[in-house]
Amino acid sequence: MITVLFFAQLSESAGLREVRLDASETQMSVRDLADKVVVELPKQLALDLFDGTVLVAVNKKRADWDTRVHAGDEVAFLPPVSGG
Amino acid sequence: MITVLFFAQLSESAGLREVRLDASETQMSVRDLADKVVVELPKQLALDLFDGTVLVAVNKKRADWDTRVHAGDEVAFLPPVSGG
Amino acid sequence: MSVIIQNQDFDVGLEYQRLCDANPKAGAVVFFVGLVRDFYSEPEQASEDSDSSPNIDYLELEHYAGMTESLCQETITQAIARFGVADARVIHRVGKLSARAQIVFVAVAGQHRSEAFQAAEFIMDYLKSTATIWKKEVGSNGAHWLGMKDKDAQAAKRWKSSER
Amino acid sequence: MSVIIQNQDFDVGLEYQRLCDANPKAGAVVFFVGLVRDFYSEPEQASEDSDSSPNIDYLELEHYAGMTESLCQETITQAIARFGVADARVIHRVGKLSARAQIVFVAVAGQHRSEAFQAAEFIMDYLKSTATIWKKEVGSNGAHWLGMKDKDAQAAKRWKSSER
Repeated sequence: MITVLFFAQLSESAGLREVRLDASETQMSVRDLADKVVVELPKQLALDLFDGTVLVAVNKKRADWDTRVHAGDEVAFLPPVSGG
Repeated sequence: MITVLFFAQLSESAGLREVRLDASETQMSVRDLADKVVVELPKQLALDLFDGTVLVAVNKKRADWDTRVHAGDEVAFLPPVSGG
Repeated sequence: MSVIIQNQDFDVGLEYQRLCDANPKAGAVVFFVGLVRDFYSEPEQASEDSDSSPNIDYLELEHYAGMTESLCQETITQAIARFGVADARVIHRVGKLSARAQIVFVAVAGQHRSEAFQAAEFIMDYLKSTATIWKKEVGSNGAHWLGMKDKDAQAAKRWKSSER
Repeated sequence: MSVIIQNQDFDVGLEYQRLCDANPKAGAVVFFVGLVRDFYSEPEQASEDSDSSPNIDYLELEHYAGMTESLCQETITQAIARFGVADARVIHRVGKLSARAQIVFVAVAGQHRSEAFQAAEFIMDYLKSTATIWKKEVGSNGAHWLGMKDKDAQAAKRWKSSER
């Protein structure tokens, strides 16, 4: 299983903050994962997720859309931050 | 009368913080005043006062060594500051 | 050196005292507090007419627990090394915060003021541009997630171009 | 906007609270506290060997009453105009201050952090280079009046060259 997390605007578009996915494919990138995830979720999520501003983290570390993900990983999609 | 004030190192060299001078000359500059003042005071004061680092104020406003002073004025000699 | 992400408020006087107590050799302490303003921060939500500008009721902040702490820790470590300061601390609140509430506290203690100022600014700039924290403004003109502002991206970038 | 020159200590938490209360629209507060360090600040008085460096017992600060206040007031007024901040305050202690005592407090409140940081640095740089305040270090290596350091003169000068 892979845990997928959405934050801020993305969690509102997805209608949820977290989803778990089967990770049977061993050659999956973050991008492949995102493609799979959006299918079952509201259309707005795909629009927001692929708008070019979203960063990704794998296991709480900055990664990129080509990073390979594996069973047990936690993958987070991060819209532009606004802390401080 | 003109009131002359010394601060910090200058007051230690002068052995006093304040001296009053007769202001009968009407065409006196701060420099003229300083020349008169040092005569009666310890030699160290002249060395410190004319070492090129001392600024002057007349009536609590920045002035320069050529500023004219008059009866009733308060003239202060200010060594390099070190507040903050 | 510490990073705290919490909903709870913080006491600036107390945090200042703690920092001083922990750094008896420091001659300079700089700190920054960010507060919730009661108006929308982006032009689309704000009104043109400033007299009747819509107010926000509260901010809702969320963050990526675990990742935020380690990003802030990294930032602090970098600031200490780069500016040669003695100590730096961050407290960032999350959750629902009403207008005028304190949001963030950054404090730096060091030998000299210039380095302490720079370290505090560096930490704030990085925190704004990299920490996994998001703000939602909720008020009379609706709810709106804030994205990183251009200004903050620029502020963070300047530390990259100026090698010291 | 206020300038206070006093011997009495100040309470940082209280001063922070006062500044916030007086500026309900401010989103950013920056402040600086300068503290008495327990060693000589100039190389002639300090020892080469840092382990056995001579300590100071106390600082003695004197100032030109009346002139200091108006110079600080001018500086604050300039900072507010130049950086567009809402409020700025200075408290500077004089008299006998022992090691670790608080010397100076500068606080700025404004809309944005960058301007608040700059205004606070500007005020500190001007205060160090122009306010009619003098420090004497008194300790195991004797008593010594400090003159303005080159570094502080440089720090003050940079505000002149960078027109904004």
